Amino acid sequence: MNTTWKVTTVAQRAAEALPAHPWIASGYLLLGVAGIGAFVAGLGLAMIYAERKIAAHFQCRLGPMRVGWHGLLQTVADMLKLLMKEDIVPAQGDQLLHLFAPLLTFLGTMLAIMMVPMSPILQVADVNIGVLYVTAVSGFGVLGILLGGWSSNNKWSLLGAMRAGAQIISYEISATLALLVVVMFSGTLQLSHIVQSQADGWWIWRAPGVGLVSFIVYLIASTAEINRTPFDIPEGESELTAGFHTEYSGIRFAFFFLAEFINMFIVSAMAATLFLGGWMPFHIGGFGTLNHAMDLIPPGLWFAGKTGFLIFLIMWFRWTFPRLRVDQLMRLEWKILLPVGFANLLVGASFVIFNLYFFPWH
Amino acid sequence: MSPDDLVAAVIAIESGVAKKDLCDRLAVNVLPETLLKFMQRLHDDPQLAFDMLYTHTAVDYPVENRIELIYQLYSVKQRHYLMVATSVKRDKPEISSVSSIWRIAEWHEREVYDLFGVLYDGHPDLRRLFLDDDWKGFPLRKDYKDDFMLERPE
Amino acid sequence: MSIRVTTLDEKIHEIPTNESPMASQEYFVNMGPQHPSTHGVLRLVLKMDGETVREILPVLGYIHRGIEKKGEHIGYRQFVHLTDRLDYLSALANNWAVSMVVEKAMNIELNDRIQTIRTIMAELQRIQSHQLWWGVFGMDLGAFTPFLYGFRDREKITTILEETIGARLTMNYIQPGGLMFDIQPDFAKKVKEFISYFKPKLEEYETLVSNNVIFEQRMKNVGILDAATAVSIGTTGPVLRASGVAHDLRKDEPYGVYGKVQFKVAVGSVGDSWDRYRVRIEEMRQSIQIVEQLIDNIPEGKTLVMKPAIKIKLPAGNYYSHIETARGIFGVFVVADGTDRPYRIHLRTPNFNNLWAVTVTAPGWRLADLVTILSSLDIVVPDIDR
Amino acid sequence: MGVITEKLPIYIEPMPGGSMVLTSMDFMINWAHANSLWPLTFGTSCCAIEVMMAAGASNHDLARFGAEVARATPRQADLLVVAGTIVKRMAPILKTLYAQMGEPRYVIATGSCAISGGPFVFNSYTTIRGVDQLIPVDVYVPGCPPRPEAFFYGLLTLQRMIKEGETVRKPGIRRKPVMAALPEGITIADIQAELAALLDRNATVNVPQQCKERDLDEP
Repeated sequence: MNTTWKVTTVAQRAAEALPAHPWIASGYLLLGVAGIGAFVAGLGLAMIYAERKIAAHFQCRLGPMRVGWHGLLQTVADMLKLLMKEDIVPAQGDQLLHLFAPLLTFLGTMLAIMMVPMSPILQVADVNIGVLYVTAVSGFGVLGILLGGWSSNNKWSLLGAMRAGAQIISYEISATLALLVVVMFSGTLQLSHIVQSQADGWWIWRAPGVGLVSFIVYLIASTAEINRTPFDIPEGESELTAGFHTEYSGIRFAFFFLAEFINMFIVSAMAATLFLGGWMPFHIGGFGTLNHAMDLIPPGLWFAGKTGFLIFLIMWFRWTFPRLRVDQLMRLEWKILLPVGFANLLVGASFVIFNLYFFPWH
Repeated sequence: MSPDDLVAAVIAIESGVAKKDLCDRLAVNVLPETLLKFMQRLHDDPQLAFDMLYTHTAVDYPVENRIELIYQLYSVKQRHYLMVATSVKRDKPEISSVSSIWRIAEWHEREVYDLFGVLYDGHPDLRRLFLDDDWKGFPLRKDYKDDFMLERPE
Repeated sequence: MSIRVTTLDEKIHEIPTNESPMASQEYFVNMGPQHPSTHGVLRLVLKMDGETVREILPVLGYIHRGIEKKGEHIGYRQFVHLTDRLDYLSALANNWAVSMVVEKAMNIELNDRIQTIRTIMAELQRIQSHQLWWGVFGMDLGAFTPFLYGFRDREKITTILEETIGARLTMNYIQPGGLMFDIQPDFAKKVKEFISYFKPKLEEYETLVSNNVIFEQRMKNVGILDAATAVSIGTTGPVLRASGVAHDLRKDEPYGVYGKVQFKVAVGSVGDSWDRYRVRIEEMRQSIQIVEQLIDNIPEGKTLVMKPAIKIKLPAGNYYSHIETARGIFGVFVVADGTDRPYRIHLRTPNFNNLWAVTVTAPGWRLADLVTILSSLDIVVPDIDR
Repeated sequence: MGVITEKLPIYIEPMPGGSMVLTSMDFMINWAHANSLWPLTFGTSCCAIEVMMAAGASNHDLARFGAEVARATPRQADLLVVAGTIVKRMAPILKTLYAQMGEPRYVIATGSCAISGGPFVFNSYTTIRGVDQLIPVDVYVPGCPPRPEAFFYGLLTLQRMIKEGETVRKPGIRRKPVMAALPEGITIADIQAELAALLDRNATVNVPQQCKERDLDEP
């Protein structure tokens, strides 16, 4: 049988240590909070740098070169400058909402990143309604965008915010449908259990056809959910000057900017966890030798590789596709993705009932 | 249609239409009052079929106290070109607008009003095209004086 | 004579609003002088109902430098250098138009070498201009990469032209009576190298944009300009030809050596943004063919047939000549009074007429389509304001 | 961060080693400002093609200096590149754009139209002769249009000025444009006098000699 992985999250360690010595428990909690903060900051800087360099090499140019070796410190300079920038709140705008809108978007991101199972030990918390929790919490993002767009007292940002509202809410449906398929196969909502359920093989190929279709539907829907091209109509650069964050400058624009990149990480992490087996190495059923060979690569690396590839894929979208129009975007969701999602769910359900998938494990 | 019988046909349309000399292409002079009817005929007559107005501009002659209006027409069907010129008095420059015949005339006429001050009767939306609405004077007139403009020291 | 002069504010309030209680409230938006997709300082006052554009009111004058007023105070040779600043993407064609007017007026006979070099230069500039349009068109529709691919190839032509002419953008190369300099000895070799480099790249353009489903959806029958309106609006160049009217000065009034060269005029059928896109891509191919036919046998001869006198005096009279630039017909109308300065010089610029096609085609479409239509008309704003 | 950069220096200065803290803070802030100048997409005429587009494209990559993120809204831009002619009707709009930009904002005037009105100085009833009549300009990049490399030199000069110029103690006070870096003993008046003399001598052209060179017929 394959090696079984023992999952211990930071929250569990804190809970175990609580009765005996509360200081260690609060130390663990502090570690969890600080860890997320550092991880988000470091990841944001790395991803913005990666985006600029990948974009440059896609477009036959060099990208940032002068700031540090090959522009490594470029994003540090950008973030520091954004901190220093004067923070402008429009006079006629709704000051209070304008101040807190980016925090709402960032709140949604921070809450969601706690659940991501990066490796058996590297997971901050693990609740038994994992998938439901992540999709629910990612709803805060659209709230922040709507408030930000409306409170900036600027027609362009209002247009951008309305577009964002319509787009994100409608694409959440087909994203959730795609996730439901995997939840049916793995039987649980808990993220770490979903990963362990893929010990015999990743759901993308283990559920023949159904897994792949729901992976593609999820990828499209999640690209729309995080406002990335070809669905970046809320901040359509060439139409709405800068979409919903037209009136934001300085640190609060940095929140929107960072939230977009961390959302990209969360979305590709979820796709990797549910469809590509998260930190689970590549196994094929009882094929012992291959499984053990694959186990040599530590699980954390597996997760990083899968998520990295998906992030690269989403960035690749940005530099090849143009922007869809609002009505084309809605038509794609309601008339194409939704029916495909429901049909996929039905087919998936029948596979589960009649155990028609590889290495049925119930 | 060869140039000679084109000019003959054009002159035959209206009384008071004369061939304009000193031009490198076909040109005719027209009286301002008969301009609209003349242009309508040029546009509708299948033989002439001047369906495109290349451009409409004006030339200011302060000495002769007149502003000459130039219409350069072209027929996409017949592939021939004609320039129509007419003159209006400098102090009361009013003429009927041809924007009912060619849509583009509406904006060319707005430009000529903006820079020369020629008023167009029947123009749907006569206002300044390039300069601010409260701009004093018409810049392309020869006697336009402006404290902002630097003259090149001769 | 009922003549009423209105102002911008009166005109904005005159625009009819939808009064029925069921309709959503319409509002005005300034797609202002500083906007990423107005290619310069064009201000469009839009009356919007939610996302759809009901009415467009272009407001101009934000780059009106009064070039025609300045033309009355400088000589003919000096005016050539001013036309570079009009439509800076077809500077050579503009120079050629002014030189052609002066040469016709003083009936100067040019030898074949000058005509051939002028034609090659004008066609290279047409390819260069279409490359920039293709890049910016992709950027306006949301894909940033075409802009950089277009500019990467455009730089190749810019370096070839720069070696001969010395300037990258404002050429001032074609002067009345010939050319400023003779072409470099390895000019023909370099142009041939560029052509062999650019042909596969044109296929790359096709795969990146033309065969991309989203581009097709964004362009197919968006902003339809039928033939009759196109002619009555006076549009020329690719915009008119996309509507099905095959009016191309290089065929109707051949100048330079266009008479002796075989090339097809690309004509569209429906007149939507997709046709305008296809016509320009086809024109790039035709321009390559023209340059290929001419580049090998450039006749020998002098490149300047009259003395480089500054004081060119035109005999009194009205002169008009025009030329086919990348955006349409650029005409120069000169009223000369015998001195060395024109009494009046008027420029018939293609972009001025092409702009108004937006007010006819865009109402009723969405904001994203307005950007597509505006970009498919390929407008250069300083050319409108002069 | 506004509180820190404005209120704090007065308290830190008297502390032992306080000025060392301030100077290192200066270094960090200026380094960040200099290396991430986000330009505003604002081009009016021909300079826009050369300075904004060609410089940002693949051959002359503006991204190498960290200035590649061209923001369309003045709120997020901190470098206003005036590329092209500014006419009377555009002047109030340029001032509003400058006012809308966040505080550490810099202006590069590229092209002779923005510096002094360029070819439209005489006989033009609308062209503003020089943008510094409207907004304070940091670096002038001459040329019509300036080559992308010339614009890079202007950008690098601005970066050097930021790194050497601004201090937290006196916010908003910046080095004057490059003129201030003249070697001792030479003043602008000398340069202008020498220029006038040179122009005077080379202002005539000998037409017969030109014709002989190009073997044309005598005038």
